[in-house]
Amino acid sequence: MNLLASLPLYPLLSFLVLISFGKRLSWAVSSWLSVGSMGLSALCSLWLFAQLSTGEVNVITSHLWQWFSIGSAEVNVSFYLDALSAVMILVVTGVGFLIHLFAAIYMKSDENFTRFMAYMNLFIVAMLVLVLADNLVLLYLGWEGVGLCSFLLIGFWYQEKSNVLAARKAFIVTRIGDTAMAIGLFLLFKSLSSLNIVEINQLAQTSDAFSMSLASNEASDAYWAALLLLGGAVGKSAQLPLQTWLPDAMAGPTPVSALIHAATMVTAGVYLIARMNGVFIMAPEVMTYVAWLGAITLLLAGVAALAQTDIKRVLAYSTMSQIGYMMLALGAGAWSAGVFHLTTHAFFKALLFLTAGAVILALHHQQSLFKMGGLLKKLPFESALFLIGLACLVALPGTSGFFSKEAIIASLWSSPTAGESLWWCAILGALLTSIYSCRLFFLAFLGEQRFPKDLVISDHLETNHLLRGALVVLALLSLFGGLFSVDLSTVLPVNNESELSPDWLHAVAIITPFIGIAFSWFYFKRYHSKGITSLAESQSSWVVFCRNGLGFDVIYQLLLVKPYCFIAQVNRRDLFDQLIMLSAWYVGIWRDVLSVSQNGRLRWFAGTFGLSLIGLILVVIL
Amino acid sequence: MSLFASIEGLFYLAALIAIIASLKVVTGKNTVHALLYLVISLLAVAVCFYLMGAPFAAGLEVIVYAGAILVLFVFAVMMFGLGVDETMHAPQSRGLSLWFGPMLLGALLLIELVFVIDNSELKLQLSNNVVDAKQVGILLYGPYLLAVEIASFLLLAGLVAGYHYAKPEHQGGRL
Amino acid sequence: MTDIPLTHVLILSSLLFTIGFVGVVVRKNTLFMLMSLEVMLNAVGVAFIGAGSVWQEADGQIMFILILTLAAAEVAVGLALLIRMQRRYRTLDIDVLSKMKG
Amino acid sequence: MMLTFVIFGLLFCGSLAWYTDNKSFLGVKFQARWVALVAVITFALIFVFSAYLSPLSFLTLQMITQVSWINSLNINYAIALDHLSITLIILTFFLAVICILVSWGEIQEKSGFYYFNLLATFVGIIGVFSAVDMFLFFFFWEVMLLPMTAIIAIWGHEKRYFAAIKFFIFTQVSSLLMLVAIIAMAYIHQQQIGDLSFSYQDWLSLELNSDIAQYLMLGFFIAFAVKLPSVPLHSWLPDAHTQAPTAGSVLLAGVLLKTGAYGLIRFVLQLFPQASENFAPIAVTLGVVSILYGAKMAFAQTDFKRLVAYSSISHMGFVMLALFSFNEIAYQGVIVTIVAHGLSSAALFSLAGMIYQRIHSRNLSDMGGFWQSAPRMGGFGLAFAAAAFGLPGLANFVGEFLSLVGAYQVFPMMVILAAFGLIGSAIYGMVLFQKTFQGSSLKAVEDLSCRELIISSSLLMLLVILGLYPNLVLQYFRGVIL
Amino acid sequence: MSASPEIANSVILSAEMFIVLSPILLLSFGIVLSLLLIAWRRSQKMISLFTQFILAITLLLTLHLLSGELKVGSGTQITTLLNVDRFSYLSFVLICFSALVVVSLSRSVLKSAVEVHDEYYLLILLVVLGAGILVVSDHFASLFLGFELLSISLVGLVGYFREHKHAVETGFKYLILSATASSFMLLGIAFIYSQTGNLSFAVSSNVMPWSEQPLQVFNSVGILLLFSGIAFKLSLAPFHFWSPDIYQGSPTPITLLMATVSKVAMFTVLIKCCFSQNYFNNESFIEIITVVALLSMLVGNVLALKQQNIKRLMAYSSIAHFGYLLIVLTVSSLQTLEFAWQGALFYLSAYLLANIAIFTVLLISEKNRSNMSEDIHITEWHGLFWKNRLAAVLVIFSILALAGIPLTMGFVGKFYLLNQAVLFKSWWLIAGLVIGSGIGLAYYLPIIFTLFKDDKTLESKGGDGSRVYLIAIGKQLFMFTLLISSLVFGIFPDLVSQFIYR
Repeated sequence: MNLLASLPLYPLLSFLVLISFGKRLSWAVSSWLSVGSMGLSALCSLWLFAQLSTGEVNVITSHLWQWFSIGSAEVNVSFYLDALSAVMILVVTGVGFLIHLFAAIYMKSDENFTRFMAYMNLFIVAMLVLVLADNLVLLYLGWEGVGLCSFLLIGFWYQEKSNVLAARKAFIVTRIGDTAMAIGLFLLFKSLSSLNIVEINQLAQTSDAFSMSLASNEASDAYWAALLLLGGAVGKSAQLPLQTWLPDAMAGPTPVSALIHAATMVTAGVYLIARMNGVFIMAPEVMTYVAWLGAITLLLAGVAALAQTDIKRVLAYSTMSQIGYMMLALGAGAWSAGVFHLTTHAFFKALLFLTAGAVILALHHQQSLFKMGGLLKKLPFESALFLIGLACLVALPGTSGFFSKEAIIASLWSSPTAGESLWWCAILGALLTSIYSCRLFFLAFLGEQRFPKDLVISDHLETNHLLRGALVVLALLSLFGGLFSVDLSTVLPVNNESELSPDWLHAVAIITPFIGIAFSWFYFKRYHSKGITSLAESQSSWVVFCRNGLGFDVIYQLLLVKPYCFIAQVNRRDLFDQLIMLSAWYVGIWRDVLSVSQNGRLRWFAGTFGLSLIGLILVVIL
Repeated sequence: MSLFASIEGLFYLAALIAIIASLKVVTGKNTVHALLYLVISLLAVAVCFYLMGAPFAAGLEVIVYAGAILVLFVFAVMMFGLGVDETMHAPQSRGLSLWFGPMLLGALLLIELVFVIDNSELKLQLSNNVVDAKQVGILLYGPYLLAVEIASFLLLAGLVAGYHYAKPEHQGGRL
Repeated sequence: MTDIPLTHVLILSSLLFTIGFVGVVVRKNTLFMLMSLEVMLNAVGVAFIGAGSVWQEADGQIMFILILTLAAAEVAVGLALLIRMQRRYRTLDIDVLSKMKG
Repeated sequence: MMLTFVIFGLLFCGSLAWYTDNKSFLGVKFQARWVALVAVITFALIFVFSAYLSPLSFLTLQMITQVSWINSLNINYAIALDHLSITLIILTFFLAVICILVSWGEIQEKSGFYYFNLLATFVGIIGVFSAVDMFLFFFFWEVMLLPMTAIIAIWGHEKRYFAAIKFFIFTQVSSLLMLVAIIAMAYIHQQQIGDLSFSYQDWLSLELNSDIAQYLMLGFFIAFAVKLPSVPLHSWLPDAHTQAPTAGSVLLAGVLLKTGAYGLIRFVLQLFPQASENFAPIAVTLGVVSILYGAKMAFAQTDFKRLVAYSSISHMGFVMLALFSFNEIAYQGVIVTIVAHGLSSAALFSLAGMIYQRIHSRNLSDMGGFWQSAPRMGGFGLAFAAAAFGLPGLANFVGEFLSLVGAYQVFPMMVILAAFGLIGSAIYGMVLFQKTFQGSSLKAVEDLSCRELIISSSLLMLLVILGLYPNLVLQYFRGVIL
Repeated sequence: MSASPEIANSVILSAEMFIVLSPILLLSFGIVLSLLLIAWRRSQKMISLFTQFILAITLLLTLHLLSGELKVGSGTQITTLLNVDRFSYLSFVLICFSALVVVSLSRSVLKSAVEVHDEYYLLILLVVLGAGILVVSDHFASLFLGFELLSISLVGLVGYFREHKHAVETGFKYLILSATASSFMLLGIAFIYSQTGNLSFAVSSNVMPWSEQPLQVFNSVGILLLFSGIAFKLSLAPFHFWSPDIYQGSPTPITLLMATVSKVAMFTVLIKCCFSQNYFNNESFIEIITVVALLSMLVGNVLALKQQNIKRLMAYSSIAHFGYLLIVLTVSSLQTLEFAWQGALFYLSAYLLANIAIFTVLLISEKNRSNMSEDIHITEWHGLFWKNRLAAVLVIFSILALAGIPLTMGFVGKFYLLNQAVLFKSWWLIAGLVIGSGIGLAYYLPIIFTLFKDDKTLESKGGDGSRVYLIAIGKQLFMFTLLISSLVFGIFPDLVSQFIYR
């Protein structure tokens, strides 16, 4: 049992203990268990990462047991660690640990605290399995596992109907993507007769039966496989058209939003595509789709974020758009840039969410931006942290976000699968990002406070140093995480860095955020002069439209959900059953008819005797 | 020779009589009249038998049927005191509607039977030499001996059953 | 040499038979039903005698005799039942006897 | 020999349970449930060990006992075993224990007769799984039906008579068709070989001309498709499941449906390979339709047990789909699906039973928020629902995955359609779980008792073990080519 | 055949004919004796005992003959009228057995009425005699005589309790209808005779009557008329209308008698007639058989649905069952005759046992009722299972046998029939059988369920429900034997079929 295999073990153990003892554990015990186990696995992953980065080994594997075998191909429960997954486990365990730490205090008062921590641990287990899986089936296991955990955690406060519905929505929407992915697996197995990730990536390059389409007009297996995998990725990481679940998912507790819906799970899609780069490279048109998908999501989410009133929803939409960036990068073939942005994004988005959580807690579960304001004086520490986070988000030079986003944008212009138009999209996205970030900050922290004066602000950060520590670490990571970027060239194909891209591009890219900031600065200045009243939620139809996620929900409601429910309701009493019962009814009718003939009249009987004889004689004659 | 003198003529005549008489039996209102018509039809059938060369059967027809069985009927009629006024009391099925269905039924049955008999081209003629009582007797007390015995049991059964139904209430004492 | 074809005999018998049958079906009076039964049996007798004389066999006549016995037995039982019915229902209407149905 | 002993021993113990219920001999007060439990466990152990220790290799059918029964028609009492039947019999025994445990408190009146019927049903099922003389097979096939119907009709819920009659008529009519096919096969054997024979092994050597084979195959297929059940012949199942007592539903879903699958594997596919090849497209379509239709209907239900019933229709659709794609992978998938569905549906039905005992209703609208008062039950409920919608790591996933992968090699489009069933199953699974355990808690129910805990945890344990290490079963089915 | 001298100077009955015929002779002798007995002293007990004695002796004698010389194959011809072979005596055994049961069961019924019942026993004996003559008859004359003997004495029996409210109605219906039927049958015989010139079943080799087309039609109509008479007795649809009324109206033992004795006898003679006249070569006859069989299966089963009166229900179900049985008439070749016989006899015995069992329980529950006069309904058996295990189990078994479920003889019987049908490729009949038994379950099962219903409702209604059944030990023993035998024969049908062959 080597170190790698033991990585998911600690959270698993703590999960089992927590779930089986439940409420009987005291807060201290359970929090120590969960957080401790997280810490342990974080240390393990650090150690493993160190082993890799020294460079004498670039792959660590551990084979546990054979799960089952599909024909000749074995499907094993075995883990595979290379640079890419190493980065991921670092993010997962590291950020996970911090968020656990935060959650242990944040959720302290909740009556189902142990259950919460158990779910968090379970999630980490599933996420690690997802990341470390050496074959797609095991990856699928992790994939579904994280889905289940996110379902459980979104619906953690299951007493409210809305949370329950949000949880259901999240699960089912992602499930749609998962199904596509499952079909992709079938296709991959059929054409490559293997499900091992490494083998697939090699075979995809070599076997031309896979990449070449049989007939010229129809698409190749690679095309379909990549497309289906993309479907899975889209579902998980909330890209168009399956993005609608993410904003609702904010119904869960804030640490959950931080861990699952910002840092780790939603980026699983990105990870998947990066993992299966072998397949995607074989299908350049799909790469283009990926890029465009990312771009569109990026813009739409940005627009939607502009109109949100709930602080967490703003962050949710910004997550979407950031993941859009990553997709854009992957589509453009800038694999390492995408992954890099993934890591940095994990840091600062976690920071943002946690700080937001702290703020919300401080205001006694007040999430509406328009009920905040002027928190700069009340909660200076949170404001500072939030500012750092936002700075990374808008990629101010020097922050980690800057490096990663620059890398992406730079790679777009001359990429064969992307191009100028996408580059402009990215720039526009950056602009949007800076605008909504500023809007968020101004509304929440500047201006007069718009919540009752007598509200006592319970500041946990002041009191609790652990909490503070966690946030500070995150802040530092997000500030300087950009400096050390990991060399992923061993696992990910490097695209020849384009020197032919004109250098004014960089200038533009760097300028853009400042333009946004400046614009919004003046914009909100106007508000200040006008005063509070006009700061109420604007009800103009456009804003409302954007606030409701650009109407995707409505469309799906109309096109999918309503019809399905309708059909279900219409055929409630099972058509086939009805038919069979109809025949029974028919027999019953006959019974009545015949029993009328049994009228007990002698003469009638004699008559029928003759009658039937006539009939039978006819049978004979004819 | 005129038609009537010939055997066939007589046969058809007798047949006609028999048919008409039985029609009257079926449609008759008055029981006694109906019985008399029945006698007539039986006699006519007896004539047919004779002409078909079965004198013994003809005799039996007259004696047993017209004689014995019909007398039973008459007794019954007497017993019920169904006199001439029976026309009023006895349940009749009046009206075309009640007759129509059965008539149609009968007509259909008849048509089918006649059709079958006609189309089957039985090229068989009755032969005129007589099968007399002697042959009948030999056969009856030869191979058909057991039949006679069984017939006696049949009569016994009829007797017992008839007795059981007709005997007055609570005959034969208690257990 | 007579030339009465068997066909005619059979037709005669079936005519008589049908008449009797119609009688059974149509008459409400039980007594008439019994009479119609007699007519039917008689008709069958005609058929047998005819067939017998075609084949020059006594079997036909013997069958007729047996039918005669049957008729006798039947009438005996029938009339006895008639008496019972008269005692019980004070009528000969057969349609009274339709209590059992369903 | 031992199998015969097990069969008749079980029957004997059944009547013993009936006779000795609530009587006390020499101070010991007998209770039918104890007698039944002990009997089942003992015979299960006997069977398992004798199968385990026997020198025979069960890769192919191994004749266990063969005694001449009806000489005039050359019918024998012939039972044989191979891995398939052994697996299914072991499953039967396990679920038998579960059944007895779930009806422990539920069945109060006429318990003696009840346990007699229960054991008689097991006898019939075991017979079905092991008989190789077709007359004997049919015999058991019908005998299995009688006590099952009795269980539904006597201890069932409000509309039990209707359900029982429906169940019986469906099975009876279809199995009569099968009987006709069986007889026809026997006479074909007489024409070809010269003597009348009802023995399965003899039939394997027959060569049939195609269209006759087609009809005969249909005769068998319908009977098994009704039992499986496959749309459109499924409609007995929801009623029977809903109206039956808990143990009845567990038995129906857990084992009785498997007899249909078993029949398809053993008889339809083996006796008429060519005919079923030709028939495959239709059968596969039926399978896919059942998957989707079952999922859809399950979503529409408001009755807990009815929902689960439709879900099992959907699951059996996977079996049909996989079987008729003639593919080793799919076949392994079928095996796992059979076992897994046996466990998971049994689990869900016993859960339904537990809830019914607490709130005396099967209606989902009367439930909700049970998690608050009964977290353990909620946990198990979640796990079982997850098993139903095929969460990886639980046995059902392995089955469905293998079936679909295997079938995809042959019928890609069909499988893609069938994959939508995964979404459907997620939907009804969510509805089932959330309507029962989440939302505002209407009434407080007490948490699982110790017995119920044993039932649920043993089922869950098996599901997880099979989900993570399916080779436990699969190792016996390597290289089986259909 | 003409009255030739060689008959005159040859002995009509030889010794071994006497031996072979002895059971029937004994029976008729017994009838005469019982007449004498009545003349000497009228006593209920004595006459009933004597009747049982006679029947038992006859039964034993028949069994002895069966175990002895009677082999499968063409039996011994006795004059031209009778022909005794193994199968006919096998069905005679069934007849005697059921008659014995009927006589021993009717005690309880007769007790209630106040008169001495000599006629009753006499008539029963006559019925059995008629049945015996039917099963051994080889000639249309004897067929007709047996038929009439059977019907006339049954007419006497069906309305036996004259005070009973349905007596006259039942008697009249049966009399008129059976007379009509027999006259139709006679017309048919006359047609056949007029055209073949031969009255005995054994078909005369010289004339194959249905050789040329037009004659075939004529002949087939004759056969049809003949068949209609027999079909009436067997209450096959569409000649079935009388049966429920008569079943309902007549005293229960007599209903049993009609359900068993007369039907078994009629069916046996039907088979004999058809087989020895090779009607199965006559496709229009096969057509008729198929039509009638299908009609009976469907009509009988459909009419029995929702039927509450047990007797009527049995009548309807018997319609269906004889519809099933007609399958054996569709034999394809002379070789398969014996198999057909076997199937028919097995099915008949299964049917017989089931009926006897059900009617026994029916009689018991009738006896335990307050008022005899009412017709007995299924609701009377409410929760019987929890009151009287034995009776209930017996009923369940018989009903399952009727429904043709394994473990019972009925299943094996149905199995034989299906064998035949498959062998002769009569797919229509198979379809009818399948559908029919499907419908049949819809009224058989509710009866069984009624037995299991716990009679809370009845108890609340008071009285009836909580009634305990008191059954004489003898009856219990009898019922137990029935149960065991039906079970054993159901599981080991060879015991029966080996006895049928030898």
